[in-house]
Amino acid sequence: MKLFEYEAKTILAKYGIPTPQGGLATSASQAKEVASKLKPPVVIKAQVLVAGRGKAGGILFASSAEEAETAANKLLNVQIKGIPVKSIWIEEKIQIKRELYFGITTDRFNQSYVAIASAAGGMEIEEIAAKTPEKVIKLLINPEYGFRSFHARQMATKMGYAGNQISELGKVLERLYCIGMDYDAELIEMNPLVETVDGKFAAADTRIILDDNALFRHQEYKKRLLEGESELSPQELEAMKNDLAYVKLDGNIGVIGNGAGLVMATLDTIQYYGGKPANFLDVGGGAPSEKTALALKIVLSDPNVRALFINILGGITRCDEVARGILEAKEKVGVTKPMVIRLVGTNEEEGKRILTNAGIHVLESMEEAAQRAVEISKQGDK
Amino acid sequence: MKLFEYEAKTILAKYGIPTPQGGLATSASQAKEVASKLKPPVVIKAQVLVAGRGKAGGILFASSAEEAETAANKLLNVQIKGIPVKSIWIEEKIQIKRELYFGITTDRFNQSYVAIASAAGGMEIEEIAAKTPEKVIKLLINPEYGFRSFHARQMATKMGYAGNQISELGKVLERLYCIGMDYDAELIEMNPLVETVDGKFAAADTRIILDDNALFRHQEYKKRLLEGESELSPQELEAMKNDLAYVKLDGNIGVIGNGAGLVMATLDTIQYYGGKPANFLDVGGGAPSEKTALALKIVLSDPNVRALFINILGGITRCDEVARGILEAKEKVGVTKPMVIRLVGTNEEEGKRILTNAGIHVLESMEEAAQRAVEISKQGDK
Amino acid sequence: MGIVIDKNTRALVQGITGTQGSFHTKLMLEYGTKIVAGITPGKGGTEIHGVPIYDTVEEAQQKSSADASIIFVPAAFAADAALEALENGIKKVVIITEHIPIKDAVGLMAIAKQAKATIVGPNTPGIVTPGECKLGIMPAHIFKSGGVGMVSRSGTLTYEIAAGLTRNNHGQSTCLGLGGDPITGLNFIDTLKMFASDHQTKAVVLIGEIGGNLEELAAKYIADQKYPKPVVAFIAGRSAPSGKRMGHAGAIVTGKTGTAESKIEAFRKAGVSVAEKPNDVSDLLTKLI
Amino acid sequence: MGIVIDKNTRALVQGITGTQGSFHTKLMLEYGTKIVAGITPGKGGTEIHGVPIYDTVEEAQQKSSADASIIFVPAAFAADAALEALENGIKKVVIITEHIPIKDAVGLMAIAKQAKATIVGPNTPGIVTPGECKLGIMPAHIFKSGGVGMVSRSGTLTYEIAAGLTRNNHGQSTCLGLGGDPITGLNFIDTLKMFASDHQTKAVVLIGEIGGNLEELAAKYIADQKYPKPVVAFIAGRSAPSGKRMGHAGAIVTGKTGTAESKIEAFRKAGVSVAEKPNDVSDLLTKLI
Repeated sequence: MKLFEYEAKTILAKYGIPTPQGGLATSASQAKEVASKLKPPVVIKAQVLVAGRGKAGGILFASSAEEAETAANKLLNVQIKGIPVKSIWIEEKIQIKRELYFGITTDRFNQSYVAIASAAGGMEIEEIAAKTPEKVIKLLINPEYGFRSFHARQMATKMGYAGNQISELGKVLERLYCIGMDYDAELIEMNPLVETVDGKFAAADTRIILDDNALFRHQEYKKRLLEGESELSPQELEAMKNDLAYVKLDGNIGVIGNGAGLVMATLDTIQYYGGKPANFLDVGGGAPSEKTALALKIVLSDPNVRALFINILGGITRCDEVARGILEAKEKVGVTKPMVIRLVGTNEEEGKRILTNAGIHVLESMEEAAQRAVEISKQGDK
Repeated sequence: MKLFEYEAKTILAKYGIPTPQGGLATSASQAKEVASKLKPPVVIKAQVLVAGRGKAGGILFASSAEEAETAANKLLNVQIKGIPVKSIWIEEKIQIKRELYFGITTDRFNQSYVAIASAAGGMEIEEIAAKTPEKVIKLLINPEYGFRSFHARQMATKMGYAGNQISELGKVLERLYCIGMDYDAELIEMNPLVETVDGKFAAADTRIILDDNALFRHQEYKKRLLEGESELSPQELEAMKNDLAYVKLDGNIGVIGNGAGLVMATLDTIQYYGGKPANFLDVGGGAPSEKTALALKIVLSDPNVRALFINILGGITRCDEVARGILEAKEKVGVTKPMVIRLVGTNEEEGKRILTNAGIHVLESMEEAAQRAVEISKQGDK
Repeated sequence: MGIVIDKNTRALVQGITGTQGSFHTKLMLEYGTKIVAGITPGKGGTEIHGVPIYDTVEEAQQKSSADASIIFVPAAFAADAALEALENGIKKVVIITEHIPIKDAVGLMAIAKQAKATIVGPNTPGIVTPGECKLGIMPAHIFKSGGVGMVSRSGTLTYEIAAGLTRNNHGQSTCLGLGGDPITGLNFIDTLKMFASDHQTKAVVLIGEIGGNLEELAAKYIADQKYPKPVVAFIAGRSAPSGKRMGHAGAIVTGKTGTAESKIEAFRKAGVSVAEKPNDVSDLLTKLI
Repeated sequence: MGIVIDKNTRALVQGITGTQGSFHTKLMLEYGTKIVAGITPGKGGTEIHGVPIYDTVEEAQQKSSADASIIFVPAAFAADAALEALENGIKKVVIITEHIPIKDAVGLMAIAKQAKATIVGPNTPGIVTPGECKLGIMPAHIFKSGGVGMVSRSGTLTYEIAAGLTRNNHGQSTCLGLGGDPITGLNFIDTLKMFASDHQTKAVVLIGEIGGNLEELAAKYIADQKYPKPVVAFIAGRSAPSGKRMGHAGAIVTGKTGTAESKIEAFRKAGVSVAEKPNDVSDLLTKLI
């Protein structure tokens, strides 16, 4: 779950990490009010959960409260990468001496968290790593005792700081780690983390992605995710609420399968045969019929879908349950799009019988089924 | 630092450990008010930081708000083991089926925390251990991952519980551990932890001793210790505020020394020669002259003191600094009691010179000095 | 033979009375797996499918002395259950549970490393040494004993490929699911090492997917070590967009890292045959052995 | 010779620019201790008493390759400093700092155990192998090289007794302060073991005090193992009341446990000579050797 910049900055401030003075606004007049309390010039930032917001015009500057109002008005009436801007964050523009990077994420191979810092910040860390790999400082975090103040000082030293700045910067890094752990962040970064002209450090921008699997420990954010704005489309949100993994894509073959790997491979196979998947949808293991029906409803709510490809390999999932779900959906949702169904595994015979009785043809080979789905999806093109 | 029962119970309740409904009162009328909101019968408990409060008459019972008022009035006008009762805690009397024990303390040999439980509670754990050692269940806590829910369930099982009670009791034990860690408790126990007649668990009484060395992480309690009521005498409090270790004893030879072991050995030597130490006072390492002066002031504030024995073995502590402190105290505090001074170690010559010049005799042998102090202390007896 | 588990493996089931735990205990018993005890706090003293249930692993171990455990308990408690197994001397732990928080998994793996224990999963279909022992939720009938070691980050995709292998008479030595989470107990390299020294294993099928760089590291390992057995790889997620989690917590392309292309290229460079489609794995294998 | 440290020991001083750190660095250098570097974050690049200062242990280790460290940093940061030393490969850490929270000490000791490192302290005067190396704050002139191993929970009391030994020509092999806290790195048994296998050590003086049961355990160890060298013990705190902390965090009688009587009795039962007064230690020693 991605946090909005204003949410992230509020957390940082709570932990004593300096951030620019600022406030949230949902209207231009409110933006003016917020700006009037700040020392100009100010920065006006669209609160949208997309990467590359700056380049997409989501960040404006103003040298007075009035200008801030105008800028806010502008932002509140545009879409950033297709996302309407519902709120903006107005903050004082800080006098930057140097842009740095610091973040904490997971290291799969070492099964641990890793702290990454760079004396060259302001761009994506991958970009920094590609351009100036020698400037990227990595430190594996021992889970037994975490990222300690001496680790933070080590990194500050390697970022080129000396004297009091070592401890000053160290404190900021250590606190970010604490936030990461306390909030179960799978990624937390300050980018840019800036050294100001007076030699202090502040998080000019920050990104926090919470571990979805740990949201049960962070109910306030879970609530916001389920009830408020988020980076999820309505379909993705409904899928999530029902424990379905759904990702919207830009093709026209709706895909439903069980198991993430199998569904990914299904998309790949569709693409291999020249088709374009409209989505990824994993019904998960052991899905009951209602879940299959709901999955169909979600996939069909995408107007681009021309054909449906259901690919089930029953392990825990029982083919007969899936078959019943399909019929249920056909009845309730009214499936008008052509369906290609591939159904093998546990209770395969019963599943096939149910569908065949209902006049639905079932295939056994995933490749054959994929080819068939691609064919159907292209029929309209001719 | 010992917490009052009401402080401890407030913490337990915050962590979801069931405790009897109750409230604090500092007057009899307030006690009546509190009791009127509770379901009778109620228990009225003197909030004093001494062990064995119950046996000393510090716990009374009442079956109505009026009776509670009377009982409160009684308690607020007595001393429990010499301590005046300033506040009382009134709580509902719970219907007890069984008294249990659970506590967490440190295990020095294993350098870890240890959880101790017993199906026989209600008396001191040492007493339980002495009477029914087979009923004491110990579990060393691995500092790397702490006391987990499965440990708690293990202990609940060994305490004789089965079915849902395992998890119910387990949760209570686990939460107590969390409190212990979060609050840096050197001892935390529920005694008795009770199984109620309806098969639930509640902390009927609880004791928390915070680690004095960790109080910098718990400023609210540090503040209460320094400013409010505590188990410390005024002298002990003043000593603590000034980083002096002082313990009041019941003899008549005031003792000041540097280093806990040396001061203890000094007391022992005094006792060996038939004398009675009035106190333990360790000025610590490297004490400047003001600190020595303050130490003298504290020791002399005890009216029982007939003689002073200052035993300094200078390592970090410089003998000349101690000598100056003694003169300073003599001037400011006005030392009227006879002093026996033993001064050896770093800058010994200079220290001796300072004192000798001021007409104070300095000895070199600790035993000789102790004997001399004992002699002086007995002069009044003849 | 095979790796991690064999016919002598004695296993506990933690969370044996839940829907999944109970269902799969039955299937594992039917497969011939020695399930010696089950754990469900509060249900101690009863039994299920003839397996005695205990409240704690400690009690179970006093009676059963198992050497492996399979965990079905809910995500919030699964890492705790695994620790309970480790603390009671169990050195092989299979965690079926999905959705375990990263922080819990990181903590668990550090302790497992110290205990020199093998963790399979979390979010894994488990592990099966066909004809000997199954500690997992995979359908039994698609496997048969043979010389192909399989290691995968996916469940059903593995079944898809395993079924294809079995159809084409490529039996399996052991099929092991690493798990679909970003933090798992074993990685590809660990498993490749085990297959390298397993006499039954003649070739390895490695099924990867987008996210992380464990496949790239495995490719490098294969090249650097001149891996002694033929390897066929399949990577799922060529069509996955960046920044989106494809079902598995671990299946996500971040910026330009973790793409299928990167992994496929790494394997090709290491001389590993990479299948275009799941069905092609069997054919590639036939060519190699 | 002696235990833990000797003339080859190369030490860091963490917190070298503080009042104590600086003062005792000078004294240790005068004693002949090889202080190869000092650490104070923010003071890197400067030097004190001719010792180069670094911001981090990591940097210091790149230049100095020390094998020991002595810590003078304030209590709130001392456990952290010790971890920094351990993580950078230092296996002998002396923690002078007093008032370290128990929780911090418990966490530190667990990690030290894994790292197979020796922690002396916290709240210790340190350790001295007379004539070879001093890592501590004890006055140098009271020690002389010889055959008596000393181990103690106290500082000045140890000086008192050591001075007495030296006066009576009982030189010391090594004098080690365990520390006055409830949780310390070494205990009496650990140290007795080391003295047992140190050729220089001919007899051991053990100085205990009230609190805990480490003395009782040591007595049991001496009896059970038929400890090969004569031991003289002194226990401080016979006159201490129950429930009061006597200066040291660890010096407290809890209920009936941790009393001087219990410890003295345990030693007597184990055949260890127990001195009545500090001055008697030397005489008892003379009788035994």
